[in-house]
Amino acid sequence: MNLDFTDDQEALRGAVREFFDKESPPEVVRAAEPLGFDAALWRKVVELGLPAIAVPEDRGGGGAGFVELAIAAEFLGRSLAPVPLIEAAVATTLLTSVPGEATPAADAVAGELLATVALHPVTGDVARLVPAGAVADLVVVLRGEELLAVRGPGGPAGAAGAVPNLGAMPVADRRLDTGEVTVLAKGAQAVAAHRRAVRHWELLTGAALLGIASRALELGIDYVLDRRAFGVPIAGFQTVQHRLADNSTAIEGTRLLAYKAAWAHDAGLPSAGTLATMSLLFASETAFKTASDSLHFHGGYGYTLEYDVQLYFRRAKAWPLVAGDRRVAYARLPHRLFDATEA
Amino acid sequence: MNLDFTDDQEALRGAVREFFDKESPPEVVRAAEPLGFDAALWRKVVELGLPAIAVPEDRGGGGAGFVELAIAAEFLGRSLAPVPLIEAAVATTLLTSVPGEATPAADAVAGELLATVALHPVTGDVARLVPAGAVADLVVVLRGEELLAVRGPGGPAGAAGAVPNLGAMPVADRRLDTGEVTVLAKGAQAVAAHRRAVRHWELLTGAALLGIASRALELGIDYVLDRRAFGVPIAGFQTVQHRLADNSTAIEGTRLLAYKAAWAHDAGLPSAGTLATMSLLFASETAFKTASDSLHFHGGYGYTLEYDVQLYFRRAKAWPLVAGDRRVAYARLPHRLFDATEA
Amino acid sequence: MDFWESDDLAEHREAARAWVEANVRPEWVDEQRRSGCHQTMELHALLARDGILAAGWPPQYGGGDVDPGFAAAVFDECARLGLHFDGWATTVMVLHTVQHVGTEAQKRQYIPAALRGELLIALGYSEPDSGSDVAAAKTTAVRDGAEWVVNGQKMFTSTAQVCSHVFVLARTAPDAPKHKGLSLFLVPTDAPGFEVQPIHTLGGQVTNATFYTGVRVPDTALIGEADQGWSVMRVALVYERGVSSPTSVERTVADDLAAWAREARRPDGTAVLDDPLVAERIGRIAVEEEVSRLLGRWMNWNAAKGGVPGPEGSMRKLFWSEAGQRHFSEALDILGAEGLLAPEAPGAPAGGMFEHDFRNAVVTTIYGGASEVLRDIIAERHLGLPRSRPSL
Amino acid sequence: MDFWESDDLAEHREAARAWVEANVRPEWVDEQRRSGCHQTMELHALLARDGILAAGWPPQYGGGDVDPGFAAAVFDECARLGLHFDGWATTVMVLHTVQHVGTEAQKRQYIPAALRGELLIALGYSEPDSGSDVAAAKTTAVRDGAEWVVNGQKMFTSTAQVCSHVFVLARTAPDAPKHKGLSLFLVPTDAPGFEVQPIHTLGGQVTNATFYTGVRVPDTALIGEADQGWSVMRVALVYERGVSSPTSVERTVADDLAAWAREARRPDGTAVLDDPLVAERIGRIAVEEEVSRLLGRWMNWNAAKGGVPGPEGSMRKLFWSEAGQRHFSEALDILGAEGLLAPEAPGAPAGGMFEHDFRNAVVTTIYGGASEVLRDIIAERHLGLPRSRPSL
Repeated sequence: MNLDFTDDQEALRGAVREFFDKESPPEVVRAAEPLGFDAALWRKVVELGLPAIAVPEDRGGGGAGFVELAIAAEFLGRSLAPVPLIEAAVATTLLTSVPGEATPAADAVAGELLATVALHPVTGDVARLVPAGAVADLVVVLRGEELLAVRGPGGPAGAAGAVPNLGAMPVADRRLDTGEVTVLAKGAQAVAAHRRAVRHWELLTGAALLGIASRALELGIDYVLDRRAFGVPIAGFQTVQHRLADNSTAIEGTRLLAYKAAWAHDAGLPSAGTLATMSLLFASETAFKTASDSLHFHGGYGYTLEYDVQLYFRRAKAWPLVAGDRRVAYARLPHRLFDATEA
Repeated sequence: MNLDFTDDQEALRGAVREFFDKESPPEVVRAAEPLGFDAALWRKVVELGLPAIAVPEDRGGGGAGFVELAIAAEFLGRSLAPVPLIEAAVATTLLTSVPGEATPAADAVAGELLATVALHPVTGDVARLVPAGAVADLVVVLRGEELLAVRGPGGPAGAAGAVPNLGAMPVADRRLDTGEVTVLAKGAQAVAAHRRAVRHWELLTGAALLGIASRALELGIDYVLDRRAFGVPIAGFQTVQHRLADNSTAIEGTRLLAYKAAWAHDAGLPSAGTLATMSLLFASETAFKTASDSLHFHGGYGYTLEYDVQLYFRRAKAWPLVAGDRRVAYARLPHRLFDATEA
Repeated sequence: MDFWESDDLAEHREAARAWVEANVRPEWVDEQRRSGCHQTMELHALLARDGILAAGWPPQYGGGDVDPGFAAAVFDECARLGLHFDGWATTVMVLHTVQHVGTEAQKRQYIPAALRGELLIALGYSEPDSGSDVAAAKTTAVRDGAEWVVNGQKMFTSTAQVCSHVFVLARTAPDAPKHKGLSLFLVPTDAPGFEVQPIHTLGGQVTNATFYTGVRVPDTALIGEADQGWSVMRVALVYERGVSSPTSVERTVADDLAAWAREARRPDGTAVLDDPLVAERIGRIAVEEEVSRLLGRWMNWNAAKGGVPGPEGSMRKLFWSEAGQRHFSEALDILGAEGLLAPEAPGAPAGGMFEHDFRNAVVTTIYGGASEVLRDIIAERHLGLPRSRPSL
Repeated sequence: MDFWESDDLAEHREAARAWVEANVRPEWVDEQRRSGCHQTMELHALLARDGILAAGWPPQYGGGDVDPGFAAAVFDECARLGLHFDGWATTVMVLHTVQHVGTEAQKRQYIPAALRGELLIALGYSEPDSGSDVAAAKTTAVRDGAEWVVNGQKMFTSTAQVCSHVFVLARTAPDAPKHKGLSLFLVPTDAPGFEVQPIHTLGGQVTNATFYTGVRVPDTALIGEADQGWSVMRVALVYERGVSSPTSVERTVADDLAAWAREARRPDGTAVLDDPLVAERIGRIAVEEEVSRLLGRWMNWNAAKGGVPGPEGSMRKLFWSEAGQRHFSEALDILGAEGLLAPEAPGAPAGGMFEHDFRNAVVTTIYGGASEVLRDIIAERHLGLPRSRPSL
């Protein structure tokens, strides 16, 4: 066991953190609302090679792993960066994992094509509420037992009809009948590839929520140290302290679980998929509780759009909920954990 | 609307409270463990006419209603009195509501026969974990579409094989094949009568939990006002105060809901059954949370058997759980509330 | 003991609906949402015209003949449509205060004008540096002959953009202890030196910061005695805890969720409500909403009896707001991705109201007594525990 | 970065099982439950005989050749059977303290004897009037020549009924500030003036009150410097937070519940685990148990690195104990009426262990640092918030 990051990972953490701090301050996040996409920032993220950082070097990627992707996702979450890095990384990994030359994998790796994945299997002609669907060139969709790549209609930047939502996410419905459709895989292989992609999305969204929670806690702490009520700093009230202490504890647990899930993926463990789901679940609870409390401690100011904490509060609730009701995922866990029916 | 008790009800509250305070102090409660039955106290309760207080006068009862029974149940809960008043009242009400001379209703009303009800329908020959089953002369059981009165084997005082349990309740399995069985009702009438009895049990157990919660809160408040830590009374810590304030608020809500359910029963409202279930559910949450917190505020002493708060903690958890997992009841509520499929 | 609910509303429901049908324009709901101002002056004028504002007030102060039950039913019907009356709600609080502590001249000056719809009053308690700790107000009022000169800034002066007055808490004895040097003034919003600046909120409401620069008001603007503002304000607070959500509005999250879940379908075609994981949460919400309602009834019952207000207002506000926040959060969880869709999104469930109400709910545990303040009050005044913080 | 768990246990599992098979008598489990004493001296003697107690300690203090991995695996296998070693756990904490702050003579006096099984040490921190506020201890120790005279009373001196010593926190400088006048002594339980009285608990454990009436101990019983007891004690506290539940034991509530729910049947014949309302809670418990485990690993990892202890011990103890209490409460709910059956009840699910562990769990948020104290520590030391109470 070694819970320290490697020197390379520490260097990446520093670099990614600095990048997002500089390039995605709150003004950039606010300016990108309600769509939740900043094209200029996205170009910079692509130039850094982040979306393909976990793609093997011989496929043109960075040759790193999901621990490195999770690091990028954590700091994306911390700064609420309005770029679909998680979706692009998941889709790029999926495209490069599917055999055959017909795939647009190379374009995705090169950053010339923005791809995403519909999280839920589709029955009709519409993939509903696809994350990054409003800005993606290509959507990977599981329909029946076919894994499809759907291009168009329309390019990035909301042409596909962004749906206004709580989390300022570029989600959109994508039609399968008016786009250009390629079959990537069929049968059990298709289903398994899609499931893997969903697990990757869970893993990275869990890491992003870790970043959201960490920053929301800091905003809360900064505010209560600064503001006074009844003659003392708000930070001096025991009920405030104890909620912050609980949230801080949960955040450390979230961190351990997020990176354990990423490590398990890179180590090829059979438990990796289940750990990804568990990480997303716990990170969701932690991020929402932390952001809610920090917002509440802001008093009336927490309710104003002026303070940044509301940006975190809305996303803490919204980002994971795109994948659906948590309780359903909890209810599936015992079978996955103890019967090993599905990782 | 009139949320005050009538003068008669206030007089009853005073009398019942005084009775249980005097006759069921903690020493009596402790002495009756683990069976949870004090035969001498039971005789006094019967002499007061409490089990039949809601039976019509022309059937030999007290002619009052379920508000009065709920008052008795509240103070029974407050003192943790080791007597099966709730079960006996429910069974007596059921026996007197079933037509025909074959029923042992008169004996139950006169207090010469201790009756109870098996809360869950029975499929085989055993009614499992019947409340008061270890001390009752007669158990009313729903098997299929038959409502049965099962006498014996054995008399009161544990002969039927009390099962040691968390709440010091005289629960026991009762066999149908070795007892004397009478059919009280059949078909829809039987099912409806049993369901009504279960609702009555829920209503009165909710009231008993109100008493448990109220007293557990007092024990917690008394302790934190008395004990000091870090140079101040424990009562001065904000986190302690706030949990007590939340519990106190929930107790007032529990009180309103318990008596609304009892009033709705007496007023013959169709919502009475649903309100009884709702009252039990909310009272269960409140009593357990209140007793847990009060126990926790006792520090290490809360863990010792010496302090009374553990008596309340155990019963707050155990008494309602005899009826089964709360979540199942919550999940049935929407249909009962909004589709009016069953009150 | 009985829990029969007043039949007043039922009795007047039909007439109220007719009044609403004849007078209320549905686009006002959208307008309130668009503007973020939870007070529609056009509607207010009609309510005044037909004596609905004046219902139940004593005739000597402008009260009229309209049945208070009918008036309540009209407000209730409007609220069902989604209309808010936040400016009127605060006005009523202040009018009650004037009635309790004002001079006869003040009662005759302010109450009839308000009931005629000519006067609308926002609350000016909070300041940039004092939220829950209202008594820390720094705004000053200095006597100058027969006038007072007000200087300072107020925060969260909701509906001030359409109000004629702000009820301003100001420090009049700067050297007195914190709670002993405060006074309350009715400051006209057309007075020179008064300014208003919008503050946009998470729930879409637009509240305000209001600025007071050498604003001069006559002595008659002082409500209650000078330096007695803290006790004057607490008269109004009793009403505020009741107003924070109209108890007459019986629309509930459990109802709305059940209605949605009965129609919505899982991919396998079954109704969402048949999923025990959904039904269980709706059931739990229904129980807690019933408790909220009962605590509200208890508060109203005690208020109607007219005795000393007990803990019921604080308890009800605490339980209602904390439970409501949980319920809206759970509602979004139940709805899943669809729950995130804003009212502007086509096809959002219940027109996006769950998403909107979720955002709006965060402020309910702050305004009208933050949950922490309410718990302190319950602990100290109801449970007799020692004071746990410097001052209340 | 890697999360591989140590293979030590797996490597030694087989040998450990063989040892347990050859030496452990299953009736000891019942005996611990019956007597309420969570320390079996017969087993302790065997562990000493085979060098298992001495594993990993330096040879100069009596350490032996037995592989620490094998020793850990033996404790783990015993714990799986349901055996507790509370007396040895506190002894190890004190031995570490002696190793850190004791004189060379003390190390040679106490450590080898303890590793031979001849010495077992209970903790004497809490008093009737001081629980979480340990530093408020009133027990005194007064120097008298080369001896100290101890007078006072301790509460919750668990396993003292079988221990050879109590590690007593006593006030040696009555006029010094609260935290500056304390010292720690190893008081033999066979000293004249020592008495022990059983205290029965909700979890079935029998802990003790211990009384000290003019108990005389030599100067060598003083561990660490006089009046420095507070910092000496905090050395031990670091270990206590780790010991409070052995991280090596991987038996979980989620596993046990799932195992039960897979076999148990609803009246309609379906497995209880197929009920989403049950599976959802077990899933949630599994996630929180994984977090508890990871916080434990993090604590051990930091301890192994040997740096300054951070918040990880407090965080792990806080999360583990609070989550565990919730889990046992939910376990009973899931089991319904059956969950209430005590270990003595025939046919109780899992032999009544859920009911027993539910009762036992209430103390976990008190001992070894009450949750409130841990939150204070995390808030102050980790988050840098101001002290919210008089003193720590």
